[in-house]
This record gives sequence, structure tokens and C-alpha cells, in this order.
Amino acid sequence: MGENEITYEPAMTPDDVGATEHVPPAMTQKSLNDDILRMIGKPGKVWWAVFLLDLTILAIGLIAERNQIVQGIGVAGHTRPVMWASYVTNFVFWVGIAHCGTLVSAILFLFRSHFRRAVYRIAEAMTVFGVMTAGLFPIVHLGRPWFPYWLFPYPTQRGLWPNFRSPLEWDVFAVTTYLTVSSIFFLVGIIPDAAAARDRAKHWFMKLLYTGFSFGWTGGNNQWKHFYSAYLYFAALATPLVLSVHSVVSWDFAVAQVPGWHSTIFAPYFVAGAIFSGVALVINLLIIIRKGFKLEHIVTLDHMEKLSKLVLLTSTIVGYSYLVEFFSAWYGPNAYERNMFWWRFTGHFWWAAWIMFSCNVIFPLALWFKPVRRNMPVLFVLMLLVNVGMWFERFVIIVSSLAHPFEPNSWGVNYRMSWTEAAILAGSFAWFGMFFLIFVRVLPAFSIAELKETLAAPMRRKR
Amino acid sequence: MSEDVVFNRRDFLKLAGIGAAATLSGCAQPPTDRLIPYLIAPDNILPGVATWYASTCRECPAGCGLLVKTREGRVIKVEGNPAHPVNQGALCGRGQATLQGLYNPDRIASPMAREDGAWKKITWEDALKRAAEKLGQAVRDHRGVAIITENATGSFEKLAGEWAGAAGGTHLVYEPFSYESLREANRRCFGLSAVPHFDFERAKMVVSFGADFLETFGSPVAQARGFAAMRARPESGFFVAVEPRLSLTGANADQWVAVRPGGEIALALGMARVILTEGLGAGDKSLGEAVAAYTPEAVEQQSDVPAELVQRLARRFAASRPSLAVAGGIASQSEQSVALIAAVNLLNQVAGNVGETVRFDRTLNFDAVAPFGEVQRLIQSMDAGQIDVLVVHGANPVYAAPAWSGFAAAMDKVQYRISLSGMMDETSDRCDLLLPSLHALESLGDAEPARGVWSLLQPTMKPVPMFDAHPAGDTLIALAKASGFGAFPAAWSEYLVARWQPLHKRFGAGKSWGAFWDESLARGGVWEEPDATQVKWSGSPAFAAPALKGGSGPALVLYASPNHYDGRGANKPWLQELPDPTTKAVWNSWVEIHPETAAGLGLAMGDPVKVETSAGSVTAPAYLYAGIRKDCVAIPLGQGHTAYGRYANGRGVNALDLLPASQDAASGAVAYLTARVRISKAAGPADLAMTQREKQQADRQIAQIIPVAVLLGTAPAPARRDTSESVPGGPGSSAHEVEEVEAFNSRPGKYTEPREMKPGEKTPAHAVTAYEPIHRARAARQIPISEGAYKNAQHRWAMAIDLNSCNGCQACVVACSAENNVPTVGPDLIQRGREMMWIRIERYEEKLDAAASSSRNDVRFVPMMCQQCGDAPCEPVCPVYATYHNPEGLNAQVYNRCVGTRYCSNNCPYKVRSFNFFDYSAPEKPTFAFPEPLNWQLNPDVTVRSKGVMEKCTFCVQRILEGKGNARDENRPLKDGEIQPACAQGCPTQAIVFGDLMDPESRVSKHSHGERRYWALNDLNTKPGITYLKKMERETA
Amino acid sequence: MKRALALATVVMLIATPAVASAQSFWAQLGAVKGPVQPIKFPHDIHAGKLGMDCLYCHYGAEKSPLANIPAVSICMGCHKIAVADRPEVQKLAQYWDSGKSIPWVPVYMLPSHVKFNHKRHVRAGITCQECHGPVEKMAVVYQYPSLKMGWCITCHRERQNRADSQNPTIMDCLTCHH
Amino acid sequence: MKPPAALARLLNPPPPKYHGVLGVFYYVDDAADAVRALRSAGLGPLSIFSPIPHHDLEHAMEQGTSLVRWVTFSGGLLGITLGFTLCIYSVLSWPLVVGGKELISLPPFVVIGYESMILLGALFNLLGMLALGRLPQVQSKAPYDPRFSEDKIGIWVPGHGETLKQAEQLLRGHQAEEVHVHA
Repeated sequence: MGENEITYEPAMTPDDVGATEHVPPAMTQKSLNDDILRMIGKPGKVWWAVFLLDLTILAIGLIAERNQIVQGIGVAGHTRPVMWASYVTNFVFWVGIAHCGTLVSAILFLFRSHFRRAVYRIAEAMTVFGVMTAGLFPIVHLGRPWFPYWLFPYPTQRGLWPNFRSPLEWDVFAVTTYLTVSSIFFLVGIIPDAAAARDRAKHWFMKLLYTGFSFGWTGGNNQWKHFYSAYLYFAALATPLVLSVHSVVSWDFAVAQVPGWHSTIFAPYFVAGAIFSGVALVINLLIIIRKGFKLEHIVTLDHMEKLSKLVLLTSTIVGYSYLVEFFSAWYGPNAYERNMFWWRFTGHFWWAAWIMFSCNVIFPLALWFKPVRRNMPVLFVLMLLVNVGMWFERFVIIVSSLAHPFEPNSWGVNYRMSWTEAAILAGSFAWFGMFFLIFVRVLPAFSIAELKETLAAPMRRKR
Repeated sequence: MSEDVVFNRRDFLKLAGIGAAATLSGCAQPPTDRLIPYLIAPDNILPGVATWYASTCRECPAGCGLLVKTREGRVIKVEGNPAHPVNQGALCGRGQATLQGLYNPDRIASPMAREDGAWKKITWEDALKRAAEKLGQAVRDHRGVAIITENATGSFEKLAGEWAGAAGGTHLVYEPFSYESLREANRRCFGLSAVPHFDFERAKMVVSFGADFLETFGSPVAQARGFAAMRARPESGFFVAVEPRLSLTGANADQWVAVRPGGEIALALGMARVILTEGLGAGDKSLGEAVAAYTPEAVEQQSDVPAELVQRLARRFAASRPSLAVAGGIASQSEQSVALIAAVNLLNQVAGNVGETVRFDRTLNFDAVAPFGEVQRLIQSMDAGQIDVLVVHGANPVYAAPAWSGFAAAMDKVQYRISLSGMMDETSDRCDLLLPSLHALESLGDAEPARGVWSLLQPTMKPVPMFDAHPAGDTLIALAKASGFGAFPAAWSEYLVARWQPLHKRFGAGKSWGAFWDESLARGGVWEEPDATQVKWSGSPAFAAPALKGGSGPALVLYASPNHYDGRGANKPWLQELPDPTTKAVWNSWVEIHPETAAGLGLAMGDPVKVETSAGSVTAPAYLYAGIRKDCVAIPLGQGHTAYGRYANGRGVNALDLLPASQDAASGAVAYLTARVRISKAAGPADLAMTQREKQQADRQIAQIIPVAVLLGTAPAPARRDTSESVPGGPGSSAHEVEEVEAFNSRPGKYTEPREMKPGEKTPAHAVTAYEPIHRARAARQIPISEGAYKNAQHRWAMAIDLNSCNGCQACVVACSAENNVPTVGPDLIQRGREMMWIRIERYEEKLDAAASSSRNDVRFVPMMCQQCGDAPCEPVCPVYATYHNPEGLNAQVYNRCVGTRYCSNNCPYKVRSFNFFDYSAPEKPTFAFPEPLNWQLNPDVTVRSKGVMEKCTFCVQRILEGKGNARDENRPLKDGEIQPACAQGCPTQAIVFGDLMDPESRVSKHSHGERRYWALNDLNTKPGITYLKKMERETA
Repeated sequence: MKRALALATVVMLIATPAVASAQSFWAQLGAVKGPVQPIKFPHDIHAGKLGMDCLYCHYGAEKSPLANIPAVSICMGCHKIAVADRPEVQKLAQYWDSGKSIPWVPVYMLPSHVKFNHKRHVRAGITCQECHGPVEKMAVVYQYPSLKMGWCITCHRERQNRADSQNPTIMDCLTCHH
Repeated sequence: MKPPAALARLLNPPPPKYHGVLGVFYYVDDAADAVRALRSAGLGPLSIFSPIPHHDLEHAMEQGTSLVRWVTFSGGLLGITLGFTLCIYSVLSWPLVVGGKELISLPPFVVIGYESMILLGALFNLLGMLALGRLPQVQSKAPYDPRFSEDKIGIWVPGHGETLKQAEQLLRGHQAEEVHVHA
């Protein structure tokens, strides 16, 4: 390794997407500083309106959850054989959402694709809040939600330990690790920007806050050296982590022998799906923010287009996985599997299956066309559809597989989503939204330092 | 028996394990409320140890013997009395549910009087005073007094009779299912008015003309046992069901003859004619002219049964000696029911079965039951205002007598009506005074259910304290004394003892009365082998086919509900939640319609359908059933109660309202098969809660059959679809098996080839399965665990279930619920797939065709409970070890460790794990399943599960532990069959065998290695601990 | 809500073992006295001074899963005559005469999902004191062990690891939880 | 509005007495040249403040590579060991058979080991960074200027007396925008 191992060429060469394409020359380090730090500060009426609405929805969700704890999980729509339904669906959905952040910040970092610099902070925030949301659902869906700590390995007088062979136990490790690592990654990235914010902060409290976030950063050469070295290893650790986490989540299903679950393709298929939905949500958020905060010159159409190409790629992977699943079900010897997949698209939940297929495979085909990729309203709608589709993908995998098990005796008992579940689902979005709304107002939503690197470093002598 | 049991309520709850929710956190509780010991140490009660008493079941007239299990003076379970001649140890579901009659929260709590329309609690003194006033008045003025009782038989019936006599009144023994036509027909044919004893065990072929002898007809438990014995013989045991609607009994038939309603007579006579004309019969040859008219063609014409089928049936019937034809059952009671039964008698006579399989030795005791004619006379005199006082005990004619009889209206004309019934019912509700009687399990008494059987009832517990009831006998005596008539002993017990003196002389030769009495109580009664009464043919009545009233619509088939009998079971949640064996519907009535007929009306499953006759109309959900003729609809009886407690009221409809006035020509018995109906789609949403919606097994091989020819070695084994029978390389594995195993193993995710074990290495108990021979370890590389608790286990518990014996009666389901504190959840939750039963009987209708009346009938029943898999899919997925494999091969479920991820249930291929979606054990919750005093029944040896935990069958591990403990106390090895789970114990046909696979001599080992064995969903390689034995498939006639 | 649950979790984690150990610790010190009983029945005199066998009154312990609380009749067996003048004994007599039984305050309570079998333990030759402590020295009986699962298990483990370990299911969950 | 007194002290602590020269640059190449000159003159140890890292400066400073990698590596190693140890210990401490699998069934344990490796790796990485980068720091060891987080580059030359003069000249010589001398 060595310096050449960590390269931050000031963007000079035209082939470097980091600079010439993305940043109008008018921009200087100072203007960048001001533009981005402008976002922090007294929120306006619109922000407050959205925030209060958000809190209301969250409250409704919490009431539903309380009722469920008091009455029993029966207030949700679960039945035998559909013992998992919307809650596990939400869990997988949110974990999926959480994946794009690490992808953009870590994987693209290792790939040196500089366009990430404009978007990765948003993506990372989304990751952290996404995991925080996902982490709720394993507890929400428990029959006895007051005992979640029994899943953690801690020494007790009973001498009991959790069962490390259970995929649910793997989840405990994967998700907690992911939450920890992605939060650290997020906060470390913020350090230099927090310093910048601190140096501009007027109010003593904000000063205190940013001093905290900046760890007293001064941009000394020694700090930069270890900072970037560590940052590299965070990326290097987060990359395998992000792949492992959704693989583990997919094994919740793949390890069971339920027809429709028991499939080796699940890990890559889930990871692709996760990135698919995650990037889609990032695009939605960016479209709102760049408009709301007038940052079109920082997050340019090229950024958006690059992201939507990522969506297109993952969409094709997901579509391929669907087809392969069906093919192997049809081609393989397993009659249960074959019957299952036929039922999935023609049986009681056919509509869900078709929503999934059209939203994830058919509609994204529009992204093959440049005008679509650069048309923000259209892109926004398209990405919303993608996330609807991805939610239904998990729903179909979980519910329709369970509803048609080996034993014909239990066929025909069909799951119906209850109001409690709907309220808790809405609440989960509100929970996520609450953190995100606070985030954009309190922390620099774009990496100032890294964006400055995209500018031509000021040189007296021209090279 | 027991002394003063002074536990307070909380302690009952604690013993019953209720409030588990509060304590499941696992923390030791701080000392809370009081613990109240006995005042005087009772000699026969040791807290924590069960005491057993013998008694007699009073849920139906069959009178099975009971063993009643009590703990701390509470009855917690009833089981069949193995010594008892009627049921020999088994007990049907209705019998098991008698507990919920005892502890029914809607029992009458104290004497009550009706004052201006409302019920008012009064004291016994007051009550007796009021009653005596009216009664004395009536007796003094020689006005009419009548007493109606159920068919109690034995001393109480006598007492009631004497009481009525002394009061100058009438005594009416009322049973809705009175076997009146049967007795009348036998009187005419054999000169003996009796319900004969049908010996199914000896029969080599049985033809049932609508008799549901596995459900309600005669003595079901005894008959089921005999039937199973007959069916166990591959070379014979052919069974044909002749009925328009396939009953549970019919579902067990090899062949279903979907005869036109009322055509049974023609078929019976036609068969007789064939036998006579072809001279096949062993019996009476002189009856030719009686049946001359019934040529096979004529029969086909009258009954839709193909002529050549009539001949084939007849020839086979005559050829298999002795054979047996049975007629009876409500569903076939038409205006010609005596004629029908006489025709069947004739058939038996010519085939030479009378005295062989139709015997008059141990006849069922219906002698005292009043013919419907008498009931009508009473109704008339009540109507005419000639009856001043009416006393009712046990019987519920207001509900059970058809509406047209006008009983209710007439009863209202009686001046003063007294009910001695312990439970509020429709009849009691129309009374002026309630003098509640004790439940059978609380009272002393006797019964003579069959000839040569004197069965005793004894108080198995102190009367449930919240109900202030008296023994019915004492009440009668007290009434008589108070109103000054008759001369009765001071107490009912004295009367009983007096009546037993002759029996003492007869059976207690040389014994003191005390010794004899105690022995008899302990044994459950006294009995003797009755002498065989020989009967001669004494002519038959005129035969005619019944005409059905009312237009050209489908015929109405009413049948007795296997769960509720004549309706007296409807107040017991267990029986309400027990799925109907035919439809698997619960908590409701329904109208069974052939799918094609339904399609014509645009009816889907569960749609409300309106059924109308001239007499009335009812609306109930439709059940689309291929097992019924297109020109029939069927409705079960027993539901539609109006005043029979919270569990019965407003559930379903009382189909008796549909009956037009119609009686049997010869006997005057109520005709149930008599009307044609108009059916139409009614408004409203589909609403029928069923525990099993899909009745096709979609080639999943869960219920399997094997042709008898294969068993007899006269035909090669059919090519197999999967290897669910084969033990790879196991003992007796043939070449083709091995090939199959190769093919099977080459399929993805399947069995890995087991390795030879090192010398001295032995498979530990938990790894032993019937699936795999003991001399092998479970699979390559995998060395079975032999550490810690797994070191020196000596048992591998397993079960073998014979689908050939299982007739789908579901006694095991109720037994299981009673033993394991399984809550009932009600129809709404069941509709959402949340039933809690640990064992269910799955019904698979492979071939069910009303049109092809000559074809094979293939309905299969599979008892499905936790398979206790050797390699259980549910275990590894639990994150907290709440379910794991115990050293003795049980698939353990630790309720208090469960956090409720429900992953295990998802991964269970058999879907036998039930989840506590709500709190069924917390008294303050609306979902509470055991309202006081139902919770008194809870088994203290089994934890009552709380909200949010998974539960399932454990092979009754509490019984296993108890059994092992007893063996250890006596310092001896366990005996095979010593430990019996509740389901195996209660099974009338002994279809369920439980034992230890480690012991090669045990019955379960032998069964598990027999040639009929297979494992459900075996290609998942779960290595189940339950081995199924295939049902035998016989050649049809 | 996650926060709340997490907090609750932490609190439980700390509290449960702490309470547990504290309880047993003080109990062993004898600092915590048992509950006040309707009659001050002195075990130290009956079991200690008089050396009566525990099973004389609690005879259920060797015959039944439950160790019975003696019926009043058993007390009166002796106390009709013996020291009938003592006030506490007169209290007893009052209960007897009024036909009421004595509302003892239970000292040992197990949650209902634990099935403890006295018979098995007594027959395995475990003395009462091993679990109930020096009752013969207790004027007032108090809960001697913690009654935590850990407390049960330590003994079970130790016995399982013995060479002569008789009971194969001594460490099986189902043995106590069913 | 004013912060509470305690906070105020924490936020802007009384500036310590610095001894040295602070040069403020805008152009990176100027700064780099200055650094080279200063170091060749044997002044230092220098510390440089910049809003973003500049290679020219790093080259000029001839910094070695960071040691964080080793901390991270050992963390990962510890993690995977602990993960497997936990699993194996727990199944042996109370053997329970599930699904007829072996007690020590490694494949599932790999997941646990893997995740704990990453967890501890990341935590150690963080600690390494903080420790080596002297973070969090309450008091900068050189006079800090808010513009250093915006677009200015600062070069701090500690020293007394003569060195101050020399450093000042060198800095001015390389067109430092400002030069502050703390004598």
C-alpha cells in the first residue's frame, strides 16, 4: 500500500467523472461550503408541517403496537399456516432499503467512481435509519415481544444460550453488526464536515453539537492521514458486510424447507433486490432534496442518471432471478416446488405476484431510454413503483409460499392484512422519516470535504 | 367420596396453572396468597396424586363404563373402564366431554322459581314447599300428574315409575332416538321387542342400510371395536353402505350404494330374493313369496341400484358367512321404517345371520322408552288441560320432539311445571320451578344399559360448590313426602341399596353386603354373560316404499350429529369445536348439497341457503359434498338451541322445524326421512368455519392404501410412487427398493447414505427411528450425540397408527383436549386458521361419487399430530432452544422458553403446531377459554399456555414421566403398553399404538416394521416417530 | 419504541440476577425472616428439639409430587393433650373447634410452568435440608434457596456428571417444563 | 444568547501560549514549496491544516503509511475467534440436539464468526483512528483558524527566538497570504 493506494487526485483530467462533468467551474471551495451549510439552520414552515404529520402517523403506529402487545399478536392477520406475514415482509424490505447506502459509500468508494461523492451522505443516512427501522420488526412480530433479549448471547443464572444454528440468531448478529458498522461509518464520514459546520456555527449550542460530532477535528495532516486510512478499511469491511447481511436475511427462508423458500439462489437474488430498492429510494430522496434546497448544481442530472442506471442493472438481475426460479421449479424433480410456483401466480395471491413482476421487471425497462432517466418527475414515479414492487416481492415470497405448504389439510386458510399491521407499516415509514427529517436539518447532508476534492485544487502555477 | 376440599379459588387457578402469563418470566414468585390445607386428612386423597373412581357414562343410553380421574378432589379426566363389558376401556368423544357437562358454567346454580316471567333464586325449603303445594293439591284432587325422564334405566327409572304410580299420574321415558321401529319390527319378525346385539366382529361382510353404527346408533363404542376387528381381516370384512348421504359410517365402507331415499327396502328384499331364488342362503328358505315381487329389475327401478349390482351384492352377502345387514339410524327413519327393518331382518334371516351376528343375548335396554304414540297421548292430555303438574328430568322434549308434535304449546297449558334437570334447557326454560339435580359424576346411582349389565354411578367428587343441586332421586322422594303420597325410603341411597339386595344374593354369594357393595363400586358394577335367546321367524309386515311429502324438490335427509347426538352435546365447547367428521365444520349447522345441485343454484361453499318445507324453513350455510345424491340435501340435528347455555344458544338451526307431521305407519315413530324441500340461495356472506377446507390430498401420499390382494400375496406389490414405505437397506428391503433408494437419494436435498458404525458404537435412543434400522447411525459423518443428557437414555418413544382401524370418530381429539388443557377458541378464530387442537383427523376423499353407485368408495382418515421427527425441521430454526430433541426421541416444546417467532410452525411440514394468538388462559381477557368452573377440569400436570407461545403434542410427556416414575418406585423395568397417551387410551378401535422403539418386542416396534407401514411426507426425510399403517383396499362387489 | 425495549432489556438484565443473588444471599444469612404465619409454628422445636421426622407431618413428600401441608387433624393428634395450654396451641384448638383450617402463608412458590416432583427427590435420597435449609434451626421458616432455575441446575449438572448417574433425563428440559 | 459559564469555558478555552509561526496559504503549490523549504531548513516538526488532504503536501511532508491497518486486522482476528468460541462453548455447556444435527455444526457457526469478525474489526478500526489521530482533541496543539475548514491552508512552525525569524522569512518567501508570529 502507500500514498498511491489512497488517491484523491484533484479532478483535473477530463476522463475523471469526478470533476469536469459534474461541477460547474464557477464553484469554489468557499461557495460549496456556504451552499451546503446553508441547509443547516432554522427549518421553515414546510419542514415543520411535514415533521408534525410524520409524528402523527408515528403515534398511530405506536398505538397499534401497544394494542398488539396487550391483546396478543392475534390482532395481526397471521394464521396457521401463514405464521409470518407483513412484519417479516417489512423487516426484509427495510433491511433491503438499508443496503444501498453502504453500497454507494463503500463499494463505489472502492471502485473510485467519483459520482458517489455527491450522494453518499444521503445514502448512508438512509442506511442507518433503515436498519434502525428494520430492527424493530423482529421484535414487533414476536409472540412475546417482552423477551427479545433472550435472543442475545448473555450469561444467565439459567446457563442457557441461544441456538446459533437458527437463521434468526444469524439475523441477530448480522443486523446488529450492520447497524453498528454503518453508524460508525456514517459518523466518521461526518467528522471533517462537522468541523466545517462548527467553524461557521453562530449559536453556542450548535457549536457544542458540532464540536461533539467533529471530535475536535482541525484538519491537521496527521489527522487526515489516519482518517483516510481508517476510512478505507471501513469501506473494506462494510463491503463484505453488506453482502453478508442480506444473504443472511435471505437464509431465513432459504434454510427452511418450505416450497418456494428452499432455494440456493436466494442470497444473490436478495442482495440484488436490496440494492435495487435502496437505490430507488435514494433517487426519490435526492429528487426531493435537490429541488427543496436548490442544489441542482451540486446533485446534477448526471448523478441522477448514473443512479438510475444502477437501478436498471439491478432490475435486470432481479428479473433474471425470478425467471431462473421458475425455470428450476419447472425443470427440477420437486413436485411440491412446481406446484408451489404455479400456485403463486395463479392461486389466491396471484395479484401480489403480478404487482411484483410488473413493478420490478417490466416498468423499469423504461430506464433504457435517456429522456426517462433525465426526467425527474417520471423517474420519481418509476422509483416509487419499484419500491412498491419490492415490498410485494417479499410479501409474495413469504405469504404465498407459506399459504400453500406440503400438507393439503391447511390449504385454503388465507392471510388477510389487519388494520394493526397497516398502521404499524405506516408507522415504520414515519419512524424512518422522523430521523431523516431531523438529519437534513442538523447534519451536512452532503460531504463537503469530498465535494471540495472534486474541485480543481487552487494552484498558482498551471501544470 | 372425598372429604371437605377446602382450596380457595386462587389455589384452584394455581393448581390449574392459570395465571401462567404472570409467572412465565421465570422469576421465583414472592410468597403471595394463602395455602389452605385440609381440616381433616382424607384417607383416600393425597395432594398431587390422582385418585380413580369407576362410574357410568350418561351422555347417551349406551351406558359405557367410566374410570374417573380426580386430583385434589376435582374430576379432571374420564376414560373408559377396561373391565366394563359395554365399552372395554374405550370412550367416544361425547363421553369424554361429560366433564364439560359437570363443570358447565351455565349449570343451574340453585333452585329457581319463575315469577312474572323472570327466574328468581329461592331456597330448597321454599322450593320444595311451593312444589309440594301444587303437587299435593293435584294428587289430592286426583288431577293429572306426569313425570318425564330420559332413558336412565336402572333404579331411578323404577323410582320415577313408582313415584308416578303413587301420585296417580303417568311416567314417560322420553328418548328422541327411541329405536321404536327397530323394536316394533323385531316384535313382528321375531316376536321379541328388543334392540339386538349386532356382532360385527364375527361378521365377514356387513351391509348397512342407513345405520350409523359408528356414530350414534346402538352402542357406538362397542360396535366400533367389533367393526375394527372385522376390518382387520384382509381376507374378509367387506362393508357396503346403502344410504343416499354418505355418513361417517358410510365413509368407512368399501362400497357406497347411493340408493334413492326410501329405496333401501327394495334393495334389501331384492337381495333376499336373489339369495332365495339362487338357493345360496344358509337360513330360512320359506320366505320366497314375501319377496317374489322384488326382481333385480324391479329393484333397480325402485332404488336406482343397478340390477346386476343387486345380484352381485346378494351373492357376496350369502357367500360370506356369517354376514350382517343392519338397518336403523335416524337418517333412514321414514314412514316405512318398520317395513325397512323388517326387510333387513328378512335378509338376515334368509342369509342365516339371525342368532349368529344378529343376537338377542346382550340386547340394549330401551324397553322402558315410550313409543311416540304415548308421547302424543301425553301431549293431548296436556293440551286438554288434564295435567296439573309436570315433572321433567333429563329429557328435553321441547327441543328434541319435532315441532309438529306441538309439545311446547301443550306444555304451556300445564298448570305447574317442575324441572329436575341440572342444566338449563328449552324444556326447563318453560317450567315454573327448577329443582337442579346433580350431574351424573356427582351422584350415586345405577344403570342397566344392556341385558346382563348392572352398572354403577358413584359420586366421584364433592358437588361443584357453586351449584346448589340435589340428587334427583332425593328430590323426587322429598317431593313425594312433602306432598304426602307414596311410601318411599328416607333417602335415594337407601332405595338404591334396597334394589341391589337381589343382585347381592346373585353375585355376592358368601360376601358381606359391605364387601360386595365396595367391590361393585370399585369394579363399576356387576355383569354376567347373558344366555343367548333363540328367536324364530314369525312373519313380516307388508312391505311398501315410503312416499316423500311435498313436491318434487330434493329429499331432506336429517341425521343425528356425531358430536351432539340428539342435541344434548351442544352445550359443551369441546364438542362444538370438535370438527364434524364429514364436513370438518364447527360451531354451526349446514346444509349438505351435491356440488352439481349447488352449481345449479349458484351456491358456493358456505353461502347461506334457505331450505323450505310445508312445515317451515331454515337458513344455514351450504356445504358442497360429493357424498350425497344430487336429489338430496342433508342437515345435521342437534344445533339451533334457544336456551341451552352460552355455548349452544343461537348456533346453527334446529332442522326438526322442517319436519311435516309424519309418522311410521306401523309403529307411529317419528318419520325423519319424509319431506321434499325447496332450496334457494339466501342473502348474506359465506360463513362456515371449517378446520379442513381442502379434502383432496393432491397426490401427497399422506393417507395411503394397500390392496388386500398384496397383503394376501395373491397380487404383486404395485409400483411405488415414492419410497415412503421402504427402509433403505433395512430388514426385508428388496432389490427394487434399493434401486428406488438410489433414485431417491439422487434427488436433490435427500437422504445421505448411512455409514456402518464402528464396533461397539451404538445408536443413542434419540437417534433411533422406525425409519432407520437400529444398527446404523443416522448418516455419513454425522455421529449421533451421546453426551450429557443423551448419554444413557433407554427409550425412544414412538407411535404406530393403523389407518385401517381408524374410522374418524375423533374420540382421540377430545381426549387430547381434556388431558392437555387445550383451549377452545370459537368459530371466528377457527375461520382464521387458529384452531388449537393438538391432534386432528384429516379426511381425504379420494373417490366419492354418488352417481357411480357400483364403484369403489375411498375416503381416508389420518390422525395427524406432531410426528416427533428424528430429524425435525422445527428444531434447528428456533433461536432459543424452545423446541429441541429430547434424549428419548421426543420433539420437546418448552412453553416458558418460547418467545413466539413462529418459525417452527412455518418449517413444520405437517402443520401440527398451534400458536396462542391470544390469551386463552387469563380470566380477565375476553378470549378466556375456561370460565369458572370449566377451569376446574384443567390438568394440573400440564402447564396452561399463555399468550404468544407455540404449543403442540408431546406424546403426553406428563404420562410418560408418571409411568417411568411408577416403574422406578417399584424398581422394575417399564412394561410395554403401561404408558398410554390420552389419544391412544381413548381410541375405541385401538388404532393408535404407543411404545418404545428401543424394545424390539414392543407392539409399536412390531407394527412399525410391518408390511403396511409408511411415513407421511417421507421424502422430506424427517424420520418421523409416528409410523402409519396403510388402509386395506378391498375388491368391490 | 426500540429504545424503550432496549432500556427495559438492560434493566432486566441487570436487575434479575442481582435480585436473585441478593435474595438467596440474605436468605442464607437468615437476615430475611419468613412471612408471619397465622400460628407461630416453631419448626426449630418440632424438627429440632423434638427431632420429629419431617415426613411425619409432610408425609406427601415421599409419596407425591406435592409435599402436603399437614391437616389440622394431624396437629391435633398430639396437641389435644400436649402443651394444650400454650397460647399458640390454643389458637390451633380454636381453628379445630370452629372447623376452620389454617390459612398458612406459603413460603415456597414455584411458577406454574415448573413441575417439581418431591417424591422423585426424596426417593433419590436427597435430604429435605439440601433444598429447604436447616429447617430444624428455623424458628420462622423462610425461603432458603433462590428457587431460580440456575439453583436447580447446579445440583442436576453435578449429579449428571457423576459416574453412577442414574437418571438419563436429569438435565432434560421436559422433565420439569411440560 | 450566551452559553452557561462552564460550557463557555469548554467551547472557547483560554488560548494557551503558543510559540511559533503560522503561515496561511491559499495555493497548494505554494504551501508545498514552503513545507519543503522549511523542512530542508531543519525546522519543525511542522503541522499543516487543510480543509481537504493534498497530495503535494503529503509528498512534501514525506509521511509514512498509517498503522491503523494493523489495529483493524487484529480486531478482525479477535472477532472471528470469539465468534466461534462462543458458539462452540455454548453448545458444549448444555448439549441439546436439534434436527439431528451435530453439536458442533460448523457451517452455521461460520455466519456468527464472520459477523463478529467484521464487528470487532470495525470497532478496532475506529479506535485505531481515534488513537493515532489524537482524537477527540479538546485543545489544538497549534493556533487554529476557522478558515482552515473552508479553503485556506495553514502551516505551523513551532519554535523560539531565531527559528521564528527564519521560519517567518521562508513563509513570506513562498507568498504566504498571512504570517502570524507567536513569540
